[in-house]
Amino acid sequence: MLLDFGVLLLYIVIACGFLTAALVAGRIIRPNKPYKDKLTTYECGEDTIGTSFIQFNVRFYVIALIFLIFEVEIVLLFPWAVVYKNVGLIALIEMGVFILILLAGFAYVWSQKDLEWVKSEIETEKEHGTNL
Amino acid sequence: MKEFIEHLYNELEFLEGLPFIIPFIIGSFILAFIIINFIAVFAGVCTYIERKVAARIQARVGPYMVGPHGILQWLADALKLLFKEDTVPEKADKLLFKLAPFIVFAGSFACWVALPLAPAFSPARLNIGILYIIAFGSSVILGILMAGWASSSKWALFGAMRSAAQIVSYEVPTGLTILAMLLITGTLDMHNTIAQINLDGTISGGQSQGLPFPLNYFSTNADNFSAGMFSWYIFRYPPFTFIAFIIIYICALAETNRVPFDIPEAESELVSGYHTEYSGMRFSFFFLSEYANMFVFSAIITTLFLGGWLPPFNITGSLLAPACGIILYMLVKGKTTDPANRFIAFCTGAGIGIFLGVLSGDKNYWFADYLGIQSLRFIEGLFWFFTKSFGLVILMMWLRWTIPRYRVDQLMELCWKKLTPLAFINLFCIGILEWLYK
Amino acid sequence: MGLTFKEIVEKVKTQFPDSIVSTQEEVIQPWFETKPEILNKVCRFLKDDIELDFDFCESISGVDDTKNLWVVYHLTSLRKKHLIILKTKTERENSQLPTVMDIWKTADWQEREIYDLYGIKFDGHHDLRRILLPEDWQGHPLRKDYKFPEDYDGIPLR
Amino acid sequence: MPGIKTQEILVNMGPQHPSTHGVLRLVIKTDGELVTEVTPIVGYLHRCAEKIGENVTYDQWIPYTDRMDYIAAMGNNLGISLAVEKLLGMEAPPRAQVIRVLVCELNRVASHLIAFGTFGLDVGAFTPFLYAWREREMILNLFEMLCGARMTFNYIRIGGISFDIDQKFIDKTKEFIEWFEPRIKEYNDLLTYNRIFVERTAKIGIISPERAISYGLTGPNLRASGVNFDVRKDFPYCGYEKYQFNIPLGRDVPEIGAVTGDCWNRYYVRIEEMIESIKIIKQTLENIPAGEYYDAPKKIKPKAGEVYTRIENARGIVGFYIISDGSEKPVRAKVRAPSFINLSILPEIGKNVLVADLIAILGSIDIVLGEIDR
Repeated sequence: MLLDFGVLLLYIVIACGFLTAALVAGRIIRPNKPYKDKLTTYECGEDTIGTSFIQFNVRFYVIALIFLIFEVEIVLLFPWAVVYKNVGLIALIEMGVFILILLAGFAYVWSQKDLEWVKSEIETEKEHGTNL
Repeated sequence: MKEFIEHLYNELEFLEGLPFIIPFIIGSFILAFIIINFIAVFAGVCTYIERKVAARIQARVGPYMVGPHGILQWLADALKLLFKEDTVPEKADKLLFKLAPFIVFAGSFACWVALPLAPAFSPARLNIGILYIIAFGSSVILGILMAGWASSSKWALFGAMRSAAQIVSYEVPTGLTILAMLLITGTLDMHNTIAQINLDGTISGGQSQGLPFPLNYFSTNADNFSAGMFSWYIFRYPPFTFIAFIIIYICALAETNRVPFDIPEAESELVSGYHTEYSGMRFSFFFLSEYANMFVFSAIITTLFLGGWLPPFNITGSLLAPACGIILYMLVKGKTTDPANRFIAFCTGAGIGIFLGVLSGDKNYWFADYLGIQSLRFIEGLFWFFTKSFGLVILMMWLRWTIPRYRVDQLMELCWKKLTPLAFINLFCIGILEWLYK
Repeated sequence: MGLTFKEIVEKVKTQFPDSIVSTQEEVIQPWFETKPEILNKVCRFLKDDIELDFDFCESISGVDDTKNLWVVYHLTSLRKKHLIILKTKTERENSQLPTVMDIWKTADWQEREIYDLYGIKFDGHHDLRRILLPEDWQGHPLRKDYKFPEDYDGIPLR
Repeated sequence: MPGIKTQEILVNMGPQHPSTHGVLRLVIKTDGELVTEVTPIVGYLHRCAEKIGENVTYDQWIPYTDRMDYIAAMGNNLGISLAVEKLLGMEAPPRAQVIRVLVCELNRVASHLIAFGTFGLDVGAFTPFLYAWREREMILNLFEMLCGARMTFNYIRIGGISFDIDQKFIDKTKEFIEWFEPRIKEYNDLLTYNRIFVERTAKIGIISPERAISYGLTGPNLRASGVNFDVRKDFPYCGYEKYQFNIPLGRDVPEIGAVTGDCWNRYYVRIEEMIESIKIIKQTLENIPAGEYYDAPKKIKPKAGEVYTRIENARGIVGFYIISDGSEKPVRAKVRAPSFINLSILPEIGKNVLVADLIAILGSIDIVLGEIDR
């Protein structure tokens, strides 16, 4: 089994090697004539306004947190799933409780509207009056 | 893979005296080399096929100039990319910018290690196979986020943020669905997942009851029955396994950034998303890994749901299918001129044929067994595995050229408010069923 | 069909007795001229009056007749299906007119265009910038006395 | 997450952007995905066509009008021709009138096809775009047959049209109609009622009728807001009063959740207008009067005076305001460009929407930069 993981390492090394080889081969044959305009970042043909290294919207952080909780949960469940057949009812009940606790958390997050993504403002009021 | 080299090691005399590790490393190295080139070619061919599929759908010809029917177009593209200047924006974080393609590509390439490509053959047989693939598949997010941030372009940043949020979110229903399937398979070893399916549809090792209701009738009655496609996990607990299949396929689309979930690289909004600033070879690695990822996800689905390398029906079935198809085709031929109707007739006939074939109870499951050539099994398995996985890839392409794109909030809503609860319910139901039928 | 030109002018006259400078009826499309000071009020009246109901400002055009600068408003009523042409005049130097942006939103860009090409300043316009030409362009090209520049930002134009 | 402020960034969307439909630049201020402010910057294609108009004769200006709305150029040709004809106090011969209607409606179909296709492209559906292109290609082939040009026609002239049509053209047009009519259903199946498409466009970018009128919107954009105003019906020209056709209006569609004046309605009004245009084309093909097709004075020298004419082009009302001083050249040649005025509503409805919605809204307004910048 350890050997098999060795193979995995080998694969990663080979993938990086393949990329390096392609880039080196490219470096030999491709042109390289950089100048100032070419090295600007793309912003639809206009000069960039400000920097793009900014504090991005916090919403993404919340999603990351929720994900983390769920992913850890799922990883914990993997061994359970494998032995599930041998353990039977006890496993089902145990995990049922475990998942329910997490689902309660999920419901809480949902009710706190942290799962809501930003949306366009929609004008719900419909103006009437013109009968054209 | 290991078994194969062991076999060689024992057979070949001139290797005697060498420690086993040396031929093993050399063998693995050669295989890795073959696979990496295969992926490169595969991704290239995929782009060609994608363009041809798109062209077919859009009533045009597609690439036509390089080689017959433009079949060498992908090679020309690759060469062109090799000759392209590689620009790194001045403001970019150069180290991260250059490192990102490596992580993305290595991540998707490393997933291939654990794929069970054929009976008794996968590059490395890992006992935690599926967990490993999920873990390494996720490393793509890291690369994308790096690429987007390092580019210092606002469009790339948008793309990267969207992509990270999207992939991360869809990991949850994917994980839950895989979990539900694990309850049935009872093993993380992807190789074992398929190998433990018996001819009659039961699972060895476990105490599974075998086939679902109408089919188990035959399996108990006939000794020589072979279940064909009904032994696949997708038919284990309908409809829950069907739902699981649909959930995971949707997630696969989202995780590989395909339409309708291609919002990280939404051309009409973000120009090109996280790889806006990349050019030449570096760009092509993102491209390459996208196609490699598509295949990896299709392969996971194939393994978990569609019986991996197993043939879909036994010998009689495979002969019955075209026979019935042709009979129905001939019947309809005189009555309609519309080729679409004829095609539908043929397909219906084939479908009936397949069903009859499955029920016919022929024990000859493998074509190789039928002929009595055991080594053919390897090639046949390889063929079926790639046919199924590639079918799913083609379906992804078909979807891409048919439907519009979701918006980012709808995408998140679909994931968190629809798929995740559904996946939970599904997990419960499968768990209960598995306990009941054990 | 809605009101005729005469009826419209009559209504405006009764509301604002001294607003109309002149009327032209013996042309293909009759029009009347109003004083710039009172333009905003006249327009407001044209829009708000139930019978006139000019809710749609179809087009605002600048005109240079070499003596004066004119602004021409082509107004239409979508409900009553009648139209009117309203003109107003300002001198070439220091040309200024009140904006009608608060009456018809469409005046926003159309007035900016006129400012850009004729140099007429609209009082009360919220964002009077050049719209079609670059910000640093010299002169207003649709004026009859406009001299075409030799170059722009060092780029020869001839 | 109310209360937590994050950094807002200014982003240039355009001029080199796939979905600004040309060289339009939108400076958007975004907070995450939300666009809080959008400022359109136009003028990249500006060549002061109105100044050119003052320096060339009436006839010579017609090709320049082609370059404004180059997607529906027939309408522009017709507008200037009608204006000068009115100044001259003449009318084109009946045969020319009918052919004018025919080509204008064909051009409207071609233009709406582009609107349909590019809107699909904006929301991520690539295939309808190429379908639209396929059908448009047939119309362009017809035009090429007619006058040799495919986009900038210079076909409708002062006093008539430049080339007569023949039986072959009529047959080909009928062939096209036969091909085209079933395609509408195909578009509806593929895009109009697609769940994702509807979710992307319904209830997005709603323009109320009052606002639409106040901003001077015209054409399908105005009608999608439920305002029944079409120059062809209300102030007919070229004998439009003789043809039977309806004015499609935007409406609430509760089954799919679309409301009057949203992106979906702006899109769907165009689809319906194509059907109506086909109706008109069929009627014109039925009876094309015999006789002259071109009848203009040798020298076009209208009396001093001024005239404002308008026609209903694919994107709305194209108005030509021509002032003549009795010479060969106009003193003032002003164009009321519908795209220019339609676009002016974008800062208003593009506020507080997602980037993806902004693209959808912009696509639904259907602008042509050639006309905006003139």
